[in-house]
Amino acid sequence: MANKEYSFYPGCSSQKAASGSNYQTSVNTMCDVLDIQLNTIPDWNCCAASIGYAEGGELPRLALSARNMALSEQAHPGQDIVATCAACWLATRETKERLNHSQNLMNETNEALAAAGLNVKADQNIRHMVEVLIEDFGYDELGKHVTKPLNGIKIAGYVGCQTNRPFGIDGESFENPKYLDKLVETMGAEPIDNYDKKVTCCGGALAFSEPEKSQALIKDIIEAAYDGGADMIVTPCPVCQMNVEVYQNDINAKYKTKFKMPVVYYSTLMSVAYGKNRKESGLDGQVIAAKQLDDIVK
Amino acid sequence: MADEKKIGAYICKGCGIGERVDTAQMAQVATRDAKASIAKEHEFLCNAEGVKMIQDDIANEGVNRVAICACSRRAKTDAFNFENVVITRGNIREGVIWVRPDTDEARETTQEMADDYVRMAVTEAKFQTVPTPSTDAEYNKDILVVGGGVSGMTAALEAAKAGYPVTIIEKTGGLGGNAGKAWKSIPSKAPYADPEDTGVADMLAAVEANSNISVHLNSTLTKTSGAPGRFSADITTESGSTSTENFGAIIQASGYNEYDASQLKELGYGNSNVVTQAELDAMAKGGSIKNINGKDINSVAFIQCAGQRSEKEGHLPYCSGHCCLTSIKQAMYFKDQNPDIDTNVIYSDLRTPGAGGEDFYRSGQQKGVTFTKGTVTEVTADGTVKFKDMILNEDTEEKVDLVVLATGMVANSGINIEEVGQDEPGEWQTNADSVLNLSYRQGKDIPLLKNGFNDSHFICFPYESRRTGIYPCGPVRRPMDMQQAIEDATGAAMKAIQAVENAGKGKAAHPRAGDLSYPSFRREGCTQCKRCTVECPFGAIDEDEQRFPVFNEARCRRCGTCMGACPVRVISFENYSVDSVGQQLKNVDIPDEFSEKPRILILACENDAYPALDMAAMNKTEYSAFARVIPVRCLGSVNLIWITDALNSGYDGAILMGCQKGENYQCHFVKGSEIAHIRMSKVDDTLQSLSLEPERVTVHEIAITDIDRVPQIINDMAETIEKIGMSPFKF
Amino acid sequence: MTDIVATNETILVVGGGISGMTAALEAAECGKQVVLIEKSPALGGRTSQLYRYFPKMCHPTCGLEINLRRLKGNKNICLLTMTQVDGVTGEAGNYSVTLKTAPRYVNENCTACGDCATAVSSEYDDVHNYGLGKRKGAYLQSAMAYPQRYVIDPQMIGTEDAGKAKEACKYGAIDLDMQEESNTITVGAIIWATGWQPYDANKIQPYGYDRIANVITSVEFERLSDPHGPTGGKLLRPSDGKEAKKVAFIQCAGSRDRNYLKHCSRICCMASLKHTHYVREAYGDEGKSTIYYIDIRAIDRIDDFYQNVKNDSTVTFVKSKVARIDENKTNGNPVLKGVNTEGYVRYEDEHDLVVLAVGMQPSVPVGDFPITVTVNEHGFIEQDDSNGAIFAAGCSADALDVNRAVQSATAGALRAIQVVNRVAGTEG
Amino acid sequence: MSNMNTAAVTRYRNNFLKEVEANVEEGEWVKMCMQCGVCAGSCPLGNAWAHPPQEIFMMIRAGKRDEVLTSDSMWMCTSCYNCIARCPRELPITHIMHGLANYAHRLGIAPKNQPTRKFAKMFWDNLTKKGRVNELKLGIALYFINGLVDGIKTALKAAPLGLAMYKTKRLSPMEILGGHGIKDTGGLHAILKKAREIEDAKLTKM
Repeated sequence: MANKEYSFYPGCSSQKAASGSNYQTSVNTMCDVLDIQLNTIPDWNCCAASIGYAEGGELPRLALSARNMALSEQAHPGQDIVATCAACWLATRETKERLNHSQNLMNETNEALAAAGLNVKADQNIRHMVEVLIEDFGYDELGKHVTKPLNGIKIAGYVGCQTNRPFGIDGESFENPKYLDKLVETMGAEPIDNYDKKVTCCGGALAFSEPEKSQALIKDIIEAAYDGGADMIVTPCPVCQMNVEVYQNDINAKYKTKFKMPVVYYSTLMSVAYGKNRKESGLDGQVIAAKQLDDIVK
Repeated sequence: MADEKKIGAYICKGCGIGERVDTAQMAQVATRDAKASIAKEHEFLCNAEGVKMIQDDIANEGVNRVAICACSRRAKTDAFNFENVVITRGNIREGVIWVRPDTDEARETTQEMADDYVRMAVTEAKFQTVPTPSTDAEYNKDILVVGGGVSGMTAALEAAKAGYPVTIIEKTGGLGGNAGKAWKSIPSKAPYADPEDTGVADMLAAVEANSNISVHLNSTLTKTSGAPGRFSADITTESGSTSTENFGAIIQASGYNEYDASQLKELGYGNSNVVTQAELDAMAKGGSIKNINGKDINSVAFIQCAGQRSEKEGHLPYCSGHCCLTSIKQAMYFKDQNPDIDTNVIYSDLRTPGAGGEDFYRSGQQKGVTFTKGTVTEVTADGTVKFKDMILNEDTEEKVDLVVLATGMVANSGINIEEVGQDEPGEWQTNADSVLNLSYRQGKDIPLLKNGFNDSHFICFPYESRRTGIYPCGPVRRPMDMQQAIEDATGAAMKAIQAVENAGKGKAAHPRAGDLSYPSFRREGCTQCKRCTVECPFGAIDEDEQRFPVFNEARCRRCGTCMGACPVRVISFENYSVDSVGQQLKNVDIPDEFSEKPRILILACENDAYPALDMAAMNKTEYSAFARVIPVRCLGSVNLIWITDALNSGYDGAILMGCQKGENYQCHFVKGSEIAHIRMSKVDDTLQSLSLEPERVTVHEIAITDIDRVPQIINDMAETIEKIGMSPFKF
Repeated sequence: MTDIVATNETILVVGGGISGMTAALEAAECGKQVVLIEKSPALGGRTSQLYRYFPKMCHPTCGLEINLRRLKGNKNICLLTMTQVDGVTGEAGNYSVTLKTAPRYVNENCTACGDCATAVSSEYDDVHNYGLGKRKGAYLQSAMAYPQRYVIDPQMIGTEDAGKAKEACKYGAIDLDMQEESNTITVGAIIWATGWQPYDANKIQPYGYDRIANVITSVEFERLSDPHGPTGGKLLRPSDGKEAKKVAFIQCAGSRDRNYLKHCSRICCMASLKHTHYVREAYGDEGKSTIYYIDIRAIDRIDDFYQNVKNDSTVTFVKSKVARIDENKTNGNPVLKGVNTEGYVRYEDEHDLVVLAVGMQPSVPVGDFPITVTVNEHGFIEQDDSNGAIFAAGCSADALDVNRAVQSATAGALRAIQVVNRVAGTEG
Repeated sequence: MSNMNTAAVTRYRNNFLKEVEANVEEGEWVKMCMQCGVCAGSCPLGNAWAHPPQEIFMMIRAGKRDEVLTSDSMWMCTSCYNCIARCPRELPITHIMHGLANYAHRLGIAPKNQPTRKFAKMFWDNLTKKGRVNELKLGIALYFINGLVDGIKTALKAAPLGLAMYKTKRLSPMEILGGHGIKDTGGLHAILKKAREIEDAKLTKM
């Protein structure tokens, strides 16, 4: 019997050989240590992210998330849905709130779901993994499992947008959330103080369609991390991770910068601090290697 | 009380006084020089024991004048608070030891300072008596309310509720005023979402039902004379019949008139599809806003600040405060009956203050009222509103079925007495444009503040009107909506009741509330020059048939401006007179010319300059040992004789410290500081005649916060004297 | 024990700010018995922390001096400082009120000579200056403080300095064993005038009050301008004491905003307009003020004050709710980011100092008001018959400027008098 | 639906506002804006907006239907939610922007070559096909977003990135054949079809 158990919504990027697969690896590792059991929603589908709006419109978009919730209610009644991807979490939670808010939408959504013999109540909590860590475990508990404290590593806690707005983590401010920094501290590393790009947008989905614009944003995010003396950036969002990590060459080319800033997931940090190896921690997924972490797992 | 003056001087040694100055010598000065009957030192005068010592002397030794030589008159007032005796204070702590260095060189001059303040305190006590209330005081509980609108009815109902009979006079045929013509009003209660009933009907009913309120319709005031506690009012009906009634106090709720929109041709006023807010409310009340001359109304534009907040000729320079909320209310008139009617409010700053205001604004938006930040230039005959959209930054237009102009309030405050002088006694005539028709020498109505409103000048004292016992309230005082008018009228009723009660006891009104003294004059000395009448800021003084001043003490605010004005010095108060100050400065010891010890007389406004000196002392800011400070009620009470006496008796300089004058004057007696400046400009002649340098006398505008500037001014004068030399007039 | 004479013909006034003092004085000058309580050690309240008033630019302490003189000379008022209401029972015409009085540790023997303050070295945040400066553990709240009697900071009790203070006092005025006192009195009517507090600027996260030294509040700006304030009246910014010549004023900081206070606080626009005068007073043409606003609410006849500021070449108006403030790390200057909505102009403005025109939060105990009264969602007490003889005055009733607060207090006094007159059976 | 483009509007009258309220996601909030501009200042791509949100709301009130619907401003939304977090009037601005873009798209009057518009369609088709996103196909499709020649250029430029992702096992060529997907695609498509029907039925003609 696991310590804690949740209905799990992995999301597209976490799939095998997808952009966030290393995230999933480290999450699994982290959950083993904390004895968290994740019950994957059977046959879950994509949430359409925020970019789904243009073609999808309102109801079809809601229906996508509603389907996942319905499936979760069937398979894991009474369990909170936990997502690791900001977009997945946001889309699903937004859907829940919208449905709870308007009986009309609720009816229309169920009318649509009925086409596949499904029905949604939307009465469960939709939570992000970091919420679970902070609220159900707490920093002290998370700290207990640290075997290899990440001493001397300076880390910029990059929260990004969708993990932070419009819902965010309870008790944290939109402009200056502190939880990543606290988590970094808990793992024995050193958060850089007043990292004022910590909630700046990375361009999100526009990274593909408006590369110049989003890369301009990413540049500032990385620059500010360097200014703060950071060795690496940590983030709770696969979109942020991908955007901030993989375009550094393009940015260097365009802005004549020399960026080589590793961007890791909180779950990777934790796995490393929990004494897990390179692979388990998802470090092999780094396009830009996080040297200090590699040294620790060696 | 005993006429035989028995002065007790009590010298405190506490707070370091004992260590810094020779109190034994001060006690000696008190008896030997100043002729106090008793002089006692005490280690700690303000404690129970010290106070008891004084009490006992009053009880057993027949001491009836107490000179406390200790701390400032502003300190320890609870301790030094004795009944039925004159109390004066010699400021040895804040006035001497706290502003002087504790050095051997300084010791002598510091002692001289202390000795002088003892002389002054005892002398002041000698020339004061305990005030006894005027015998003219009358008690009349009846209150007159001028105007039967919401303000007037509220004032009447609230006063009556407190047990005071009220008479309302209303010039029209019915109560209700402007608000009575409105369909609904801005909400006064949470959730502030919808227009609410004006409540005027209920008010009317309540007034009629109240046995304590009598109403005169179609009536005006044709003559008002007397004073608080004994006002006499001629109430004349349209038909011309006049009745004279007596009142204790008056509330002026004469309200406002609608701005004359015919001056707004460019905004299309005159066209059938253009109305003012007031007109729209009247239409709504008549139930006729669905269509105008047969044409259905599907779109309405509200133009804010129409003829307001503008320097243009004929426009009102101010904001009427309620119009933004009123337009929202009126837009709801349409939206609530048919959401498909488009209503657009074109504004420059949307002003919906307070808790209710913002809620009502949101409610308006919720109902589909749209808001456009824009400047309207023209409304054409076909209802096209041409304006600049300030957000989209372009000139544009909207064609609507109806245009509503948010025009302003114009105070109905009667005549401007600055322009319309008063008729000579005997030739007095009713002025049809006047609201009060006061028989006062200073004019028939209350002085105006700005833009025709009767507001008080003071932020902390909105009811500090310039005619005692007469309180303006509602939109005659300042543009305001109904809710504010109700609050204001209730406050005015409070003040009227207070005026009644205090007048009955012969007590002064604010700001010297409770003061029983009042001006009296030596008839035989009076030259009937009328200067007192002219300069009295509160219109308290009339003239009798032989042209002698009549003081109407119930109208008097006890500032002493009349006393300062009197060239023959015949006006005085029991507790404040030409002597009570003049003798103090004369009793200061003036060392001879060669002693290099000049004397500087400082007459300081007791409300601002004197506290500033005290607070400078609390900071231990030093100033010249040659200064001798005398607090005065108001610079307006400063009589030139004090300055000439000072110069004649060898003072080397004199400084007058009053409040800021001019448009934003801070003098609570209105013109005191102003008048003093004018009077002092004449002092130069005196100085020349004595062949003294003009720099020896200066006048300053001091704020209570000038804790650093005040000592500086004193030291500057000391320097000046050092430069130009000592006065030759020392004997 | 303080002996308080009070009957059901007595009026209790809660709060000794300008509204409470006004209500108490107007009633007392009408011959009524009044008990006036104030939770701090001295009267004056919020206005005593202001440098100047709009629109006259006169000084609040001037009016305070008048009110204090009225009070000193009036035997109908019983004043209790450091006192709060602990409980109320009963109904109109007959309330029983429990008052709690915190120990001042200084008795009526105090002459305000200041020896105790000289004797102690321990310092604590100066609440009167919003913590911008320090004050001794034995202190006078301000130079205008009435009662003019020192206070021992409870934080100092039990320390060596407390003993030093006691020794230093020649007049046996310091009593370190003073305890909290509780009194229950009967009154006929209650005027609630507990005023307001500045909205907690830390909550307005985009403006970084908690992160950027040179972002301060409008009430703090008043203290900086006041000769009695922490800088002796000089406009020096917190981070480095540099002269703050280029100052930004941000309107609706915490007002008209569902994230903070939904209501409009009414005074903030006028306050900021007034503050541009402070900047001009300090630096003349070298001073530069910029006001970022949504609507300038200079209501009724004081609109001309706005017009005059508009004509001041050193003042700029930007119609914009500032989106975010960042700090220029090199010079500590706050950088304001946003859009001027009049014609869509994007800006990134650097200033020496930013002043947040913080909203007015009523100091009405929400939820746990000692007895049932109608409080609206904004926290103001609404006039309602069900409130019995409990009447709100000043900013307990609505967001008001000083002038309106005093009108409200005067009206409140009459409403209370109506009740006690009824009790006395004197109504005609 | 394109016949809806003929809707006539009068300046500062509410017919376009009403159209937006009826047909645009969260459109009923537009009227609540008080023109403070905090949204405009909060947008990370702010300077890319010809008309920031608050201005768009004013344009809607002013009845500037074509300017609004053909604008590419809304397409600049990165969904960062800054505007929502800061709006003093609680407007769900992000969603309104999405809603306006979607509405313009459905009416077929959104800017033709708006890259985000194209990408969004691609993304949707990609995810709805099998119920989950196929990053590789999406990527490839993306390269050819502006036609073959551009596509090859972009693809080559992006090659190293692809390679890096491949090396770190965060991208797999296998995806090209089948790849991830859900089992019940049939059910999903049925749901989406139904949802679309309901939504279209709701469209009010002005």
